[in-house]
Amino acid sequence: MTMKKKKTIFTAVVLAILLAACIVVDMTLPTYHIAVTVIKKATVYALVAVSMNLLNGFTGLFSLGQAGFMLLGAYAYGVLTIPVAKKASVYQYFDGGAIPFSVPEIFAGFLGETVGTVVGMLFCLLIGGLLAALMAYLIGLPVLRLKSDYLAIATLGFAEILRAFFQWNALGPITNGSNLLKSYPTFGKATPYVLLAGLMIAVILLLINSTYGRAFKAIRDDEVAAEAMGINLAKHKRMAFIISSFFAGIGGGMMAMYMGTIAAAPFKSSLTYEILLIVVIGGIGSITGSVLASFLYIFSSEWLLRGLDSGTFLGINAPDIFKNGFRMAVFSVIIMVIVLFFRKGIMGDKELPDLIDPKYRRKKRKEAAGK
Amino acid sequence: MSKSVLKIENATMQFGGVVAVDNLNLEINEGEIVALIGPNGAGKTTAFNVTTGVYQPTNGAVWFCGEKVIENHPQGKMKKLYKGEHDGEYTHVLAPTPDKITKMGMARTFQNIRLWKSQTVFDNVLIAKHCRATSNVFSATFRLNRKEEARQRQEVLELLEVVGLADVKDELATSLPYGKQRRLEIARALAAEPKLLLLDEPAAGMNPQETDELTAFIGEIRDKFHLTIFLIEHHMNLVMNISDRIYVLDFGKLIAEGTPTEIQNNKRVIDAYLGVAEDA
Amino acid sequence: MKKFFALALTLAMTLSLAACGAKEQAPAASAPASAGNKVVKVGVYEPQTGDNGAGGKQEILGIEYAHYLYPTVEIGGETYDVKLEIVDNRTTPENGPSAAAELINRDVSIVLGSYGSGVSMAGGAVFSEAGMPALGTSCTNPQVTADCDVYFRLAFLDPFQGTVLANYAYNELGVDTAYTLAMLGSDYDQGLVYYFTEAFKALGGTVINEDFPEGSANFVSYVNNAKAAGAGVIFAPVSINYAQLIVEASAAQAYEGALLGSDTWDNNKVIEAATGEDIRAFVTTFYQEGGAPEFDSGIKEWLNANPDQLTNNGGNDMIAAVTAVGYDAYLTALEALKLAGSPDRAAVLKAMPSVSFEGVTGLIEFDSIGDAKRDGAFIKTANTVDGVWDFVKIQTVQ
Amino acid sequence: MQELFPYLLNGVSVGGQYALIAIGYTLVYGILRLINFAHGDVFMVAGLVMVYSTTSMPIYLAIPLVLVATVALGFTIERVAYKPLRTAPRMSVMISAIGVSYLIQNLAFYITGGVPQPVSNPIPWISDNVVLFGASTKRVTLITPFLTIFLVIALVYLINNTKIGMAMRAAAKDFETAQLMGIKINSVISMTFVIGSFLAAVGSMLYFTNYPSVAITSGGMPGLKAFVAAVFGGIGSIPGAVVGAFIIGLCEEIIKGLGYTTFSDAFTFALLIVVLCVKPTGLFGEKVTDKV
Repeated sequence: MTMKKKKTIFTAVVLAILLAACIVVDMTLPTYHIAVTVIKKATVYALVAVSMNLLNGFTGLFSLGQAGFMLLGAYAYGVLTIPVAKKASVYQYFDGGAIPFSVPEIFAGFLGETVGTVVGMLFCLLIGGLLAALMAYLIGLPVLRLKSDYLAIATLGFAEILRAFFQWNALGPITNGSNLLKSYPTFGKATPYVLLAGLMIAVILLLINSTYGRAFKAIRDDEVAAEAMGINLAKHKRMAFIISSFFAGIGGGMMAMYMGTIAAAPFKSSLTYEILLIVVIGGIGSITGSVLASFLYIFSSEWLLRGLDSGTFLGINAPDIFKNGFRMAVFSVIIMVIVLFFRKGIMGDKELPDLIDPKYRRKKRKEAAGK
Repeated sequence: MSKSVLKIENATMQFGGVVAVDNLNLEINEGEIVALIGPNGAGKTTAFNVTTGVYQPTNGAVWFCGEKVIENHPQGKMKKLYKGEHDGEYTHVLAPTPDKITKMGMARTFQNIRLWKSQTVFDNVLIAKHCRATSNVFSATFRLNRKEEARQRQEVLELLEVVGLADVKDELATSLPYGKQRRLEIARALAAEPKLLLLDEPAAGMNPQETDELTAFIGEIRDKFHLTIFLIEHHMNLVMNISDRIYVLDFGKLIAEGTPTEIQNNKRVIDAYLGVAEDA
Repeated sequence: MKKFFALALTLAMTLSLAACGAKEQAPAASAPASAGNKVVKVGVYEPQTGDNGAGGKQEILGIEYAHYLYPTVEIGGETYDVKLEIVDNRTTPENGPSAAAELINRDVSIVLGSYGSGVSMAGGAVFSEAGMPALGTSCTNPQVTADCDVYFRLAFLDPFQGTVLANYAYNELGVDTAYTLAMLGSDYDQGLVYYFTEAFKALGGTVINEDFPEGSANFVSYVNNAKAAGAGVIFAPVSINYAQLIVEASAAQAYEGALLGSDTWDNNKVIEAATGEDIRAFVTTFYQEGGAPEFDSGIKEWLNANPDQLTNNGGNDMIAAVTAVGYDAYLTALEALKLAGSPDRAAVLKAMPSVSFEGVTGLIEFDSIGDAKRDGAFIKTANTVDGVWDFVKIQTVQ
Repeated sequence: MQELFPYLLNGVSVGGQYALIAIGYTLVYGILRLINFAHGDVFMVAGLVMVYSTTSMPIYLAIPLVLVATVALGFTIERVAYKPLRTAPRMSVMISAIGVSYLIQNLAFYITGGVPQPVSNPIPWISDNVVLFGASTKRVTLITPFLTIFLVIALVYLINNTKIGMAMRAAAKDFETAQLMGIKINSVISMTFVIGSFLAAVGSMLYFTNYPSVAITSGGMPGLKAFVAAVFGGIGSIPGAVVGAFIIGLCEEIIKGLGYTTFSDAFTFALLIVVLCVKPTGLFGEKVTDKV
């Protein structure tokens, strides 16, 4: 019991320190500072990576549709929150669009300007999540019967179809066709992102440790045994798919907030691959790993390693080698090294509290000795 | 004592042109331990799979506790290919998935151990309790089901105590020795709270001492949990010691049925096991 | 933890290997560091990679050439060395915000760019938060400046360009059916097509609009569709890569009508694809070689002096209009810095509207929205024999 | 008919190009049960090699170089990224495939500077224009289907009549048993990658002669579509992949011709999902059942 208590305290302390650091960053740095940008982007990626991990890591369903669900969330958020006054300019080719209201403004009408807008924004995020969940339900009916790699390719295909629909000019009055959605309200500071994503991740964590989460893991470990032990495969797979998509949808909405503009183009399969590789780096089956890997990945790619692309890195000036694309080349080499030689990723299947657990340390030493 | 728990009625399982189980009829009554034996490839595991819903029989029905739970008749291509008997007697299709069968009160183990490898002993058993949980995904996620969860955990602890795995409850299931893994699989099946327990070669790979222990164990749990047990086994010691009745399968067909003594003296059974010389 | 170290080690090794391979290069020759001077930084927000990478690089060349000619600026009586901070926005809007934030992080006084509208809009939001003045180069979508107080622009706008092309097609080429082709998801393409269609229909013509998905390579059926529709002109305001492929496909299918392109087409890769083929192509653009002979000869000499620069320009010393725009952008920025009297970005932002400057692409003055006042566009046609763009006329719209 | 003809001509040609890529997918999947996500990128690299080699050496050296380089790349990918994971779960191998695809694209990005590379010296003769029944097209369009069929026949002959072909069939039927029977499984797998890459290289040269610009993402779409073709025809079946590829090529061009250009890519994926749900074994595929 004391171990459990220790773990709880350890986790609480770490999380509190992180949150405090984030608040300090917000108070001392302007919103356009690269540190704030990195935190915002990394938090969004963390949420999506965790949602993908729920499906791929904990339920063993290899789905590559994450970008599609993010797209839905992002569009739902953008379409519903653009201020009425800005509609004419955003939907310049579509006569101001087909949706004559803005949800945050409606909420602002009876909750007051600040509170109402924030509530409206959160509400629209939720709608985005629900829309993604609904779509997951519909897609899941036929697709979830497929086996591993077929499922992957079918979900990938679905995301591509969705993208074509959102760029279709006939839907322009809602989606603005190929043109950007913009001018919608966003959170400038990093703390709201951290709190929001943290909350969502906490919910996913609770789910994973509940009886349903255990059933998901049973399906991952052995489908046949799980079914024989009374776990309804179709129902539980669908449930995992819908829940994962819901959070991917919310992640998409937050991504829209972070980017400030929405287009369908960024939500390509390459985005899904990027998230998948983050999950792999962090460790398939570890929430902490996914979060950690998101921050590492975004921090290095957006900030730390930028020098690799622009001539100078660590004081070495070599424009012939440190030119465009070197950063990503180095990155993909690292990823391949992880995929091939460190298959468990940073965290394996451990979580934050396990780091102080002597049991895991012992095991590790044993493993090392075994080698 | 005479209440029927499981009744397999005219079940035929045909894969393409191969008849794996041919017109199988058997009945198991409450509290019995019944064994299904036969040479390798006789169709024993297939019969299990038909009973538990893994395969849908080509023709025939399965009754559980007086209710018809599985029924099928040849359809599509099978109509022409069907080689079994009782064609046309069954007209309905009733094909529940294995999880539904388990919820009705049948739980099984596997010939080749299928534990959840990344889970601890405790969690392996706890997961099997999932099918008895009444909470929905929301109440479970937000811990509104605390009472149920606590009760289930308590039950699992007690169960592990009974099967003698309490001391290793936090070990990974795969780190257990072979015999204990077998035991854990039985414990997991018990956690699903079955009326009928199906054991697929529970003693496979065990030495005589372990087999004896298992024999005693099976008897124990039958009494303790008021179970009916249906098992497949090759260890004749175990079968003869604990079975109330035995069914013998060869080439998919039932060739004998009776008490252990009757079976031991049945000529067809001996022939099936030892082979018959063509010109004898 | 051990894995962590292993990872770090791998990273370090990769880097050090790379470093060993690299020859230590002398700092770029174009920055004569007169040690005592203060430094003012000018940010360059351009795509160097992705679909617009080629165009972005040409624009950067213009900026670099201008910087080579004018490496210092007089601000408030003091001489400052100008330092260019170039960041790649990778063509796509999702990479815009972080590239923009990176520029602000490097504390530049003004930002130049970008080639492409979508990414400019994405960056605009960040610049606006930081109060960073931005000078759009060849982004032509009206929304870049419309909703953004800090964005100014040198290029003409899509409504103007679309109308110019529609007029040219209808009146000068005598075509009454037009076929438009735009990439799905590119608001530059779609915007131009929209304005072209409006104008062409207003003139009494018919227009067939079609889109192609990103990453398409096979344009044969699109050209066949245009042929089947009896279109006398294919209007495809697409990025350079697709322009090449459309030129190729039209040639292969022996399309007899004219190809109509926007400012993106004014590129030597496109003319290369057209050379030796039996096609007709017309483009609108900002600048025509020969418009400022001194600039022409100077930049050609500069380009030829360095093989890398030549490669970035597409392999020869032909001057793209965007290069001229880049050149003007840099000089406009210096003008704004002088006017502001301080490298402080707020001061520069305040000075921007009052800039008046005669550049190689014409007089540069901003209207109330922040767009340069432009009333004419250059129309050029592809000379498929010599492989150059020939000047046709300057088209204006009332 | 006169109006339809150019679309059909183009569709058959596109189908031929897809077929050459699809065979690579289907062969590898048949043996390793792995979707080789990197195959499309191998195809793209072949295009890049062609761009660089044709500008720096005579054509009779450039073409063999493209073939050799592509085959070497396919072989290396298998040895480095898939072989070490032979006993790993399927998801790991697939992730490795995605990782390789990511790596190739990023390396290509680094080398090309992220800018699409035009094919400025296309292979002569086949890139010339010809007129057939009033429809103008490049000669390569006409050659592609015939070359494809010829190569497929050669491949089928190889698989049915040679020792290595027999080994490949055995490995596809039952990986483990084939291994037990003394078949050198690693050389069989390498061989499938070599054949797949060789055909992809040929397909690549035809494709990029027709559409002369190579971007780092150029392999993505043709790769995915070829994969869909392989699934459509029944994955593991060579004739299936070829028939599937021709059907998809034709459908795609006809859909463009009908004016649904927005959905020309989406259609392929919709077809994929429908096929997977209705008949996952495709046109010619065999049913595989899992054993409990």
